[in-house]
Amino acid sequence: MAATSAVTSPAAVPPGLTHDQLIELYYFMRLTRALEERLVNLYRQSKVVGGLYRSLGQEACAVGSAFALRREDVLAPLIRNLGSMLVKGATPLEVLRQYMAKGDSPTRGRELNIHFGDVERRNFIGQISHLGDMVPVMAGVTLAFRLRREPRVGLVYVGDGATSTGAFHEGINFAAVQRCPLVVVVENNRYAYSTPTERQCAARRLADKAAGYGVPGVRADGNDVLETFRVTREAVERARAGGGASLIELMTYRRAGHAEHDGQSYVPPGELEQWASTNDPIDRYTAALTGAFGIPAPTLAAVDERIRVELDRAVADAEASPPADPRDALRGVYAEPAEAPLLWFRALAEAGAPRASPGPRSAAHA
Amino acid sequence: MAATSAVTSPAAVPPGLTHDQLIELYYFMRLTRALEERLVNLYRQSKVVGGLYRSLGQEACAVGSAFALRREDVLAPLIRNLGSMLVKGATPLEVLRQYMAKGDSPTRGRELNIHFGDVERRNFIGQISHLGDMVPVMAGVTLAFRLRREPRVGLVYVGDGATSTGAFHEGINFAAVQRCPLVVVVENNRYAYSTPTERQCAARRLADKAAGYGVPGVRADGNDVLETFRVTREAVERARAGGGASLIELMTYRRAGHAEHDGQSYVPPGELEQWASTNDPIDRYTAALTGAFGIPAPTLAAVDERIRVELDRAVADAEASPPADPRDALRGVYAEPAEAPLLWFRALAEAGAPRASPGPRSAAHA
Amino acid sequence: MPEITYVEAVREALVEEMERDPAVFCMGEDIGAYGGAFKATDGLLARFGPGRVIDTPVSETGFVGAAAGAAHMGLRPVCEMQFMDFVSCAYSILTNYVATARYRAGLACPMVVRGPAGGYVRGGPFHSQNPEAAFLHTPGLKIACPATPSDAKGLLKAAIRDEDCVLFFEHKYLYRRARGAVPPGDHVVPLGRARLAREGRDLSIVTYAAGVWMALDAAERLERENGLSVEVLDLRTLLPLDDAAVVETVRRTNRVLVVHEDTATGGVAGEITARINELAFEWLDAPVRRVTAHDVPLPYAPALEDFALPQTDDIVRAARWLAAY
Amino acid sequence: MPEITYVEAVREALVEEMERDPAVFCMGEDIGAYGGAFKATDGLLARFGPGRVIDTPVSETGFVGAAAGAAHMGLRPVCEMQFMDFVSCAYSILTNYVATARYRAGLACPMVVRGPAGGYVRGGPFHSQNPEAAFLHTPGLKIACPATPSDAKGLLKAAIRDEDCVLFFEHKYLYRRARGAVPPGDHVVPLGRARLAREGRDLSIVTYAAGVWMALDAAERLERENGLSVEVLDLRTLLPLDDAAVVETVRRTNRVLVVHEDTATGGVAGEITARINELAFEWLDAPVRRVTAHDVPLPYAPALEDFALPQTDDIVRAARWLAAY
Ligand SMILES: Cc1ncc(C[n+]2csc(CCOP(=O)(O)OP(=O)(O)O)c2C)c(N)n1
Ligand SMILES: Cc1ncc(C[n+]2csc(CCOP(=O)(O)OP(=O)(O)O)c2C)c(N)n1
Ligand SMILES: [Mg+2]
Ligand SMILES: [Mg+2]
Repeated sequence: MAATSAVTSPAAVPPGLTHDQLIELYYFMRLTRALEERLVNLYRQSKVVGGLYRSLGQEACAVGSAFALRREDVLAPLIRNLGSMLVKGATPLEVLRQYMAKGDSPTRGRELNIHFGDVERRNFIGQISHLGDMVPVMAGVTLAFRLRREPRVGLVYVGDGATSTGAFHEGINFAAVQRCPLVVVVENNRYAYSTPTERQCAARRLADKAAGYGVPGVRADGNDVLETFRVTREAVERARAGGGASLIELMTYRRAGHAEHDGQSYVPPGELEQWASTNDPIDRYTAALTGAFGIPAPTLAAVDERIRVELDRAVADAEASPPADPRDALRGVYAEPAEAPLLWFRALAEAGAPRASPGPRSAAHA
Repeated sequence: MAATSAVTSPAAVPPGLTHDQLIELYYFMRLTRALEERLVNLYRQSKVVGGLYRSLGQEACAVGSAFALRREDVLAPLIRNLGSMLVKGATPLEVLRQYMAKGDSPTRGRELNIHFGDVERRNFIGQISHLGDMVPVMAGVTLAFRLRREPRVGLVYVGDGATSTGAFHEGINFAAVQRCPLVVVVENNRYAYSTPTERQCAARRLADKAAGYGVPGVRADGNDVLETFRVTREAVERARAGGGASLIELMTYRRAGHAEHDGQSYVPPGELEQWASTNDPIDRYTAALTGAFGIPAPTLAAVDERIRVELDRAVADAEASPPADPRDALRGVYAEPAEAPLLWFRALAEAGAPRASPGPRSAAHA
Repeated sequence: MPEITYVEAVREALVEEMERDPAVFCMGEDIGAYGGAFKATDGLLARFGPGRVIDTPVSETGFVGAAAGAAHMGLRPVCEMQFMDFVSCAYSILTNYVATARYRAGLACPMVVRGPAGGYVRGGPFHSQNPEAAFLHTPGLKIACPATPSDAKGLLKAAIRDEDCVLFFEHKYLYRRARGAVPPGDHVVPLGRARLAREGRDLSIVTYAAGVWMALDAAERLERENGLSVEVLDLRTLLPLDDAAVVETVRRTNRVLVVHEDTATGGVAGEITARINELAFEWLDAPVRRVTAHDVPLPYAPALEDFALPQTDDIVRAARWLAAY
Repeated sequence: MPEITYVEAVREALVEEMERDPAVFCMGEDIGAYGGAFKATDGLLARFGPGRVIDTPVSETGFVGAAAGAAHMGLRPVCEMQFMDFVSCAYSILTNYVATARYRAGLACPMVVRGPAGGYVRGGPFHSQNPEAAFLHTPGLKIACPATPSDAKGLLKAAIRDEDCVLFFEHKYLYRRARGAVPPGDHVVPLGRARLAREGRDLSIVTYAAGVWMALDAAERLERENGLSVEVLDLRTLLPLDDAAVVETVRRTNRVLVVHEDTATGGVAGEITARINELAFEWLDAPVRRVTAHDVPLPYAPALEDFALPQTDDIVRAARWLAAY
């Protein structure tokens, strides 16, 4: 599959974006990429517990769309949407602690990678692995906004793969018929794990699903951060004005495999290289900023440097973070009782903790 | 909601329908209605065990579409599709025995109403209550046809309500992307139980869902048996020729409530009467037959009489059928073991059967 | 105290909780103008309007998921399954998203999923199910199964006020057949506490929902015909289980029959048996035995359904056996 | 006999059955060119072509339902769940449509749903589940949980040949860690028969899947450190359960520990305890006790996961307690 046409004319700057905001968009995309690069290093040092999922080449989708939200709007990210969480105020330190399973991570080590949220203050919500489920959940979040007449909007991401789930279907249909202020962003990065989009769905465009739910549907260039921002803001403000749900298909490309372990042998030769060289969202935006927008290169270099310093500190802090407290495993299943009972056989032990090498060790000598 | 425009020009007779086939279409629609009327009588006499579900006013949808299938094609009916099962060779006696929970009913009393099938000889398949599930099942039935290169087609019905299920979505998407020879007929009878279609789905037309799956989608007048036949045959033959799945929305109207107990108080005044008086599928077809097609009224009256005789016999036979054998309840959960174990407390009894008045009787004196 | 039916008790609980707390609202198929398949929500639309009584599409995952989202935002949704048989369609989002929300993400998810369960009504395999055991295995959920109008009302009120998700199994056989007094005022029955439905010395029947009525019938017959004194413990909630009440009855009678309408294998009785083994083995004079449905999908024809399901006679027979052990 | 890994055993079973019977085919997410998330289907696409190794959309209900339809038409589908955690997404169609097909409609539905289950791999709450208990309660399904490469191969072949639907839980911790000899030729292990993994006199551990290895480790330590002779019964299939083998071990040792990795409440151990009560109560010298995971969603951080899950040490401790009872 060929890359889409490369450079968008920067003439199409959305009105109302200040100089500082243009720089902020750059900052968040760069921060996303740089943070993931740090994670790759940590992963190679076996300091990441579990898999590492990247959004390399897709940073504009997450950052551009989340940038269209207000502080009070609620975001539901998926695994490729680290950038959107950073826009919403998630910190690199939180992300690093999550990936390293630290006891002071946002989920206290219960959940992995970027499966975390903060609905109290920063208005983003922790995803689960089961694809599609966040769509009905966000239909309900935004139903609450409509019922209470709050001028707030929700935004939920799904991948091309996740559009095949029944949960996606039931959720977007519910939002549509209930006129919930919800924007559903379908991030079409051409693959679901190893499965190309054309084996996921026979539709010409995933945006064509919108008509079946009676909501507006558009397709946009997800590697153009400003176009992404523009189409998302349109949908967000329509939702805020009472215009109900809509669907946006963002065209992009997953350059780094499903997760770090994925060798991507199923990708046709040359495809990755073509996208990297001709359609990198940060390259494209950098060119627009330093070109049409006349931002001097040193301004951007200063941003890069700021990110480097920020991440140095975050990595050091995360590495110094304590591991989880074992006994915490029992806390917080319910509001009441606050702690699950310690089972009898563990209570028999002097100390609660198991021995050094857990798991069914002998399996190796079957 | 207003009735759609009433009479279709009979000029649009599909090619290849013989005089006898025109009469057959009449026969099956009349048989459907007359059989359901018998069931209403039996229901009022408390001889039907459980609920009674009618297709009054929708007979053309089921009969016209099923008539487009060949004998070897497989049909998956829902509760409003009695007519399609009759076309496929289900007998009134079978239907009556089912509704009366007889031991010699097609499911030996395990399942109710028209939840039965015959995949071995007559190629229709027994539905379950959970809406939407038959779509993935039929995707698999037709996948088998494609994999084995058999020139067979499948047809599955869903209601307007069932299009909201995740199972519908996953099933039709699977069929579309796998190019299964499957025709999905959405029977839009304006209600799902008490819920009108516009509160089920915000789409302008349910046929608009087709584009989201990349399959052809049409809307047709489901109260015109010949138009229904024509559009279905087109989709069926496209599927048979390797053209993959498609979706047909048939516009009709559920005149008899969700089930016999449903008082339809939620229906706007006049709506039922308008459909009954101006858009009855049998009236319309009768007018076309005796008008443009020049079939003499006595020919049709003879069909009616034949049905009367047939149903008299079927009702008598069904009433004479034996009840189910209690012990049969344990048979056939698995191929192996062939019978579920009799539980110990029942084995303690002299006779296996429970006493006369089962259930938690005393509840009434709580 | 005035007598009301079980379904009226459900409706009263809904009305009172919606009056009390504007965050409470209802969602489900045909619950508005139609008032629900069993009329449990009859009159609610007229009283509270379409913003608090929402007819949904046929999308159990859709509206259960939406309930979770609304709950995160501070609302208290009550979802109706038209039949509890369809809660299977929301199985994944309930067990994966809802049940884990607090634990994995500190997300509050106060919501109720309620609806008619149970057989003895010729509903066939898809309108008679008792799916409670499928959820017993999911930490993060609570499960209530009331047997009486009083408990239907009191437990539903507790469920709506609970900070976590409660699956609320109403028994459709009992909806109009069970009639009884309900304490006036704000009658709340706490989750997790069993009810001693009948005191006895010789043998205990541990049960819930429709099983309670059969157990009481059986107890009466056993008393009359065999002079046996049978205790009946109505569990009322399955998650959390009232271990203390179970242990107490075992200690008193030393013989236990666990009765439920659901099939035997993998049913709730297994868990109860295990707990009795763990907590009161030394008090057992006989094995814990189960009276349950046979391990088949529930068939529709009366003769078949009656054969497959446990009956009062079965309990009587089993109890005699156990008493003589 | 050559030694192979557990995942190789799975692959061998698939290859041999696909060679043997042209009706057998595979469906699942990323099972084709990619060979599956754990490479269980590696090489199958090249060998059998895209008509028999089908990459599906992310639609567990869609392709499990499609498997049922294809099975009705005489094919023998084998569905892969990328992780068994996602079988919840097919819960309704499996328990309602597939499980009842034969009973309610005489429809044959020979199919297998297989995939990686289990923890000890830092997979977090959605890539570590043991969802077998959720299906134990459904007449019409069969459930297999092999512990060894030999059983993984032999049981999978039996499952594919079975006339009904078999849920096949492979343990991902064991995929590459368990290595062992597999009998040559057409090695089929019948469903429903347990395996005595170790003989003993003092105490029995009844378990399955990863629990078998921990039980064997514990048995060895108990022998060495306490001179206890511990029997280990590997159930291998949970539906049907091998009652005879369970009763036999109870009669031999009179003390039983049931061990599984899944959470306690509502887990499989409850059913096993109930059966032992029913079938061998008089042979018990001590209560049947359970060693299982704690009742929490499985957390991700190593310290938390290790705390929540049962460990070999736990079995040792519990066994000592039970032996001294
Ligand atoms: C219901 C469900 N089934 C299967 C999986 C396993 N899985 C994890 S990611 C993935 C592919 C997702 O593809 P897509 O939605 O396109 O998102 P992307 O990874 O491309 O961002 C799959 C199949 C899952 N998480 N949930
Ligand atoms: C998954 C599921 N949820 C709920 C129901 C209960 N139910 C039975 S019929 C029905 C309405 C169906 O409407 P529609 O699909 O339009 O079919 P119609 O009755 O109009 O033919 C509902 C909600 C069900 N059978 N399955
Ligand atoms: Mg993708
Ligand atoms: Mg309808």
